[in-house]
Amino acid sequence: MTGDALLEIRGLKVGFPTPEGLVRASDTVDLEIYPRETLGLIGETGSGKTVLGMAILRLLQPNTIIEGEIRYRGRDLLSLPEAEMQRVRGREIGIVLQNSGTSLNPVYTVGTQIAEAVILHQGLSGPDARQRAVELLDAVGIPDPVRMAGEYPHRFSGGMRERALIATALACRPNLLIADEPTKGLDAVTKRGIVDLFSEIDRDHSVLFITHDIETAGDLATRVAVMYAGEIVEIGGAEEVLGDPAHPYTRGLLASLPERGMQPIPGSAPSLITLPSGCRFSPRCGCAVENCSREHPGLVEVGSGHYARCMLYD
Amino acid sequence: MIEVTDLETCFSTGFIRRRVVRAVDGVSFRIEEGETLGLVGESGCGKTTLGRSILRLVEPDRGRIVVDGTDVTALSRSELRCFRPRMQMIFQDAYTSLNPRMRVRESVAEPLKIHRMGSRTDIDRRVRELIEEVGLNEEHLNRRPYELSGGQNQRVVLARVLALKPRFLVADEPTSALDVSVQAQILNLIRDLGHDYRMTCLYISHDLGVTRAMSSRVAVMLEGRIVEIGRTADVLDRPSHPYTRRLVDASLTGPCASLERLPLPAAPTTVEVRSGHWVEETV
Amino acid sequence: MHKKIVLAASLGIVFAYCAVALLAPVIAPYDPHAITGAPLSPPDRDHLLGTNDLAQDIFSGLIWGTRATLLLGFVGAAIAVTVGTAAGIVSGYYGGLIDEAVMRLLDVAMTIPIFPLLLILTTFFRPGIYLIAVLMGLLGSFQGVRLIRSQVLSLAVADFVVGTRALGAGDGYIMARHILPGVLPLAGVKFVTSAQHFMLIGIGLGFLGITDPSVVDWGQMINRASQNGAMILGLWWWLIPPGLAVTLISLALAWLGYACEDEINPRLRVMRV
Amino acid sequence: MNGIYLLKRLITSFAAFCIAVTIMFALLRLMPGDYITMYLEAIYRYAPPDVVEAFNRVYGLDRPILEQYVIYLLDAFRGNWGYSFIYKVPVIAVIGEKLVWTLIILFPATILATLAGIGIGAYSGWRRGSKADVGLLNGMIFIRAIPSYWLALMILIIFAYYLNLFPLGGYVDTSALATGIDPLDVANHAVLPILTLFLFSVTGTYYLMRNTMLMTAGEDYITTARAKGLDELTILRKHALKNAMLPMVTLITFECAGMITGSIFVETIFSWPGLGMLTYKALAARDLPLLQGILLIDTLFVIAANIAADLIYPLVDPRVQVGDDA
Repeated sequence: MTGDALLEIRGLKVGFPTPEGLVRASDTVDLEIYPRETLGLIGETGSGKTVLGMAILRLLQPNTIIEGEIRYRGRDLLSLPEAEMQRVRGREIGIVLQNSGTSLNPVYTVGTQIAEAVILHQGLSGPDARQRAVELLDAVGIPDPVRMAGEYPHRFSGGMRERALIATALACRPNLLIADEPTKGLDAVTKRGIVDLFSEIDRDHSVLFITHDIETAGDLATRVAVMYAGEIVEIGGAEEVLGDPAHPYTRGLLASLPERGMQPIPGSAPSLITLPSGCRFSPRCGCAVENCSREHPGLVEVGSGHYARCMLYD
Repeated sequence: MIEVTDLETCFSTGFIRRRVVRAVDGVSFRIEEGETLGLVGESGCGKTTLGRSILRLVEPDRGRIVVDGTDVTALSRSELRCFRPRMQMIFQDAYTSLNPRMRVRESVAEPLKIHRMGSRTDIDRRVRELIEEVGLNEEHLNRRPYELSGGQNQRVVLARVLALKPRFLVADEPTSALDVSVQAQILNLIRDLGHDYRMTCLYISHDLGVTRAMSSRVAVMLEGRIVEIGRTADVLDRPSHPYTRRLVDASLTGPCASLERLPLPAAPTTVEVRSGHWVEETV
Repeated sequence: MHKKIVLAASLGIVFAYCAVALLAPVIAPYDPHAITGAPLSPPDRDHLLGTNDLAQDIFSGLIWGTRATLLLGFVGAAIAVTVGTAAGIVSGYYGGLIDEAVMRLLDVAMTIPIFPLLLILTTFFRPGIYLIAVLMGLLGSFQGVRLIRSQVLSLAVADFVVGTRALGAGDGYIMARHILPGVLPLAGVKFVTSAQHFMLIGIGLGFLGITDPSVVDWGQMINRASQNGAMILGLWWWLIPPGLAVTLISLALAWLGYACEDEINPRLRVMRV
Repeated sequence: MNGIYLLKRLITSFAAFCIAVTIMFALLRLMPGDYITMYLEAIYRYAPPDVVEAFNRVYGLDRPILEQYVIYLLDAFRGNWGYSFIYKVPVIAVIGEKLVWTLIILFPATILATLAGIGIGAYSGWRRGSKADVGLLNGMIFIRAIPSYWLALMILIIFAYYLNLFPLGGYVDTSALATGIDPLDVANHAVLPILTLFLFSVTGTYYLMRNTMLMTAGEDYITTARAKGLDELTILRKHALKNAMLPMVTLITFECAGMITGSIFVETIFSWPGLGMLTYKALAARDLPLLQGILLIDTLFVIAANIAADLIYPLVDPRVQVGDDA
């Protein structure tokens, strides 16, 4: 299947230099996103999932160290000149950032902010772009879109802001939409609305849906990747990974849900500066054997298109 | 154990043109000894204000609160300070619940020092006991909040609160900022310690899964009012109020019927649909 | 690395000034008011920086002037910061009517231009140096109240403060143990920047002729030199040294203030990669 | 627009003005010796007792103090600010004349300093950590630390004395006695005072602009703008600058008040015949009515600046409606 991937990430390493040492936020990540699929990227705080999404569009701080390849339709995004990268952002790949509360500029109306991207990439005139903004707001389920397009972000509720951001990201009909925790911090009813929106919006593009919420990923994703301490530890079809998880971490994650018995994983996630040797999950793993803390496991195929990074399957 | 009658808390904004927001609007309920009542509702429905009003961290405007036989609303400021050890609260964000400049040791010892509970060596011994009770060890005593993870900080908060052996605990979404794998640790810890310390608990959450796991009874809050209250299984499996139904639907997977804003009656009446399961009538 | 050198240098300068102020009687070769030789003589071995039109030794004046400068700066800043911090904490912590009253008072106070008012008050009272310092401190405390109050406002509603109140702690305890330590770094920065500011103002007053006749101050020296043709006559030793002395201490305090601000607000930090 | 807020602002301003007047009234009353005696001595060099008494009667100085206070206050509002000891004309007339001269240097200096401070500060903050930023920052801290009177002296020495590019002071050449005032000549004299005031003011604007820019550059909406594919210059111009302008409005009003302080030193050193020079002269002669007038006019200046800021603020930030308490 390699040839037809829309986005192909190979050996991606992302590091932030800090006074305490190099934070390895993402370590040798391989990932493909295929046309018209929704890939759910599950991970907990500090697992490197947000960094991965930001790295694709090169939105990280300038002093970040990035290695590897990110191929979008055959072109390596990491080696594109900045001017060409600007044509990819928003037009080819759209992103919904975390923290919807602060991701809209408070001094411009929401309509203006959506129209901005349309004017830039599709060359529409001002009034046409505003018309398009209203249509987009309508499409993402904002009531009274004509009036709301003329309102400033502080008049929008949390859920409405999230919708407006999704509209901004979709404005130029990108081929890939990266959504970074669009349901974070929302209460159940609002969250439900956003999840429903994602399952309704037109299906011509691929979605990379980054979340810490296993149930949401299960609702939306066709395939699921699980990240732990900067690595992908399990990847495969959503039903396989969440229905019959292979990696002990994925299993632990599912078992710790209140609905599934609330069995916690002992310990806490390792620091990304001083990672444990061998398997990064081994210090918390119930199935760990002696070898786990010595050898670093690779991804092993455990089913059709279903891989896990665990010694159990060697 | 806890009896809240007709509680009302308003906020006013603006100095000259006052606008009054009634965050808690005539709430009454009881919590029996050793029981945990779950409180669910959307953000902004007034559940945090309700929790804080019961402890008089926000002054209620009207109503009566009886905790463990004492009318909290009638206490003077100094009486209230002496009574405070009996009722405690933990917050959503453990990191901001601890003074960033204080070491864990100081934070945990602080309640004991405020209430002069024992000599210096007694306090020191008690701090070490507490820190182990919440699953940390002496090494952590010299750390500061930013050197600990979210889960570890929430454990410190628990130790600090338990130092006073409270009879009543308000837990305001203590795990909503945590990852699921850590959330399960903290929830189990709260449940176990609540049992060990024989605490009565008001557990505030917007996550129905967590509420189901933590509480025996549940109250549903909407726009400052409790619209449904009863045993957890009754309320969440057979919701009677349309708003509760909407909450339950939203937390299920699969399609859900989205409801428009509910018209609320001006003078609500409450009916008992099953034994101990009360619902506010809708128009 | 560069930052540490600058920090060390500024601290060094401040300490050196303090030392000179303390040891003035030992270091200064002459009484700064005494007639010590020929007027307007250029620097030589007897008069390191020459003499002025009254034949006073300029080097000695410079040494003694350190005292007035530091006193004006540090006493003024101590008063301004103490008043500002206390009022800011009370106003921000209690909120409500107290806060409203303090804020309205500040609105009014900050509408009256401080420097002209200071000029009038000091002219009127024929001031001693302590009175000038106190007046500057009081009039300069308004901004501090605002600054500290806004920080206290966010601290007062922080979970750890509410939590401590829930433990049964009194207001006094919370303000002393949780609020004050939280605003101290900010108050420290304010102290350094205020000290700098007040030194400049104090010497400025001397320059305008408002001065305590019993002390030597650099402002008076600059004024005397510039009004009596030091520039036209090219008498650099008369005009330049006092100005350089103010500029140096001012610069040291400015750097110190900047370094402290940088420390407490990392978002302002300049990355040196 | 919220009328109540503006009303509040007006009340505050009114109170400030009254307090300024009250302070002066109290000082004049506390002053050792008799006001009229001193006044007459200042003007006529002697004060016959019967004339003093007559004056006291005419000016109501024999009436109860409260009544005097009310009269004094009313006079202050009517613009009757008394007579200057040294000029022997109404204070308001002296101030009116000198104000024009101060504005000639203050106005261009403020505009230039604001524009330059915003521009350089924005650039510096946006390119945080670059060589240009570090250089600019250090330079600005340096200039800011130099006392304004010293800066003025140095500029005078370098540009006027050694380089001989500009006149040493004053506002017109001596030839003006014969040929009348030539605007070009005045402009030539104004260059150095304007330059000094500019340097005095630009650092504050720069410093605040850089700080707000640093804050703004880290905001999520800037990343959103980048994610839309906007180029850096557009992001800086459209998204960052407008947001960073918000605190500027407040600063500029403060700056206006500060500039008057600065002008006292600058005008004294450059012998520029404006309000600052007037202040210096009034101080030297202990001309209290004149000093009072200067305090009042400065207060009015600040009041005007505050009201202007209140009106501008909502135009810059849609979240602020006039009436939100900051």
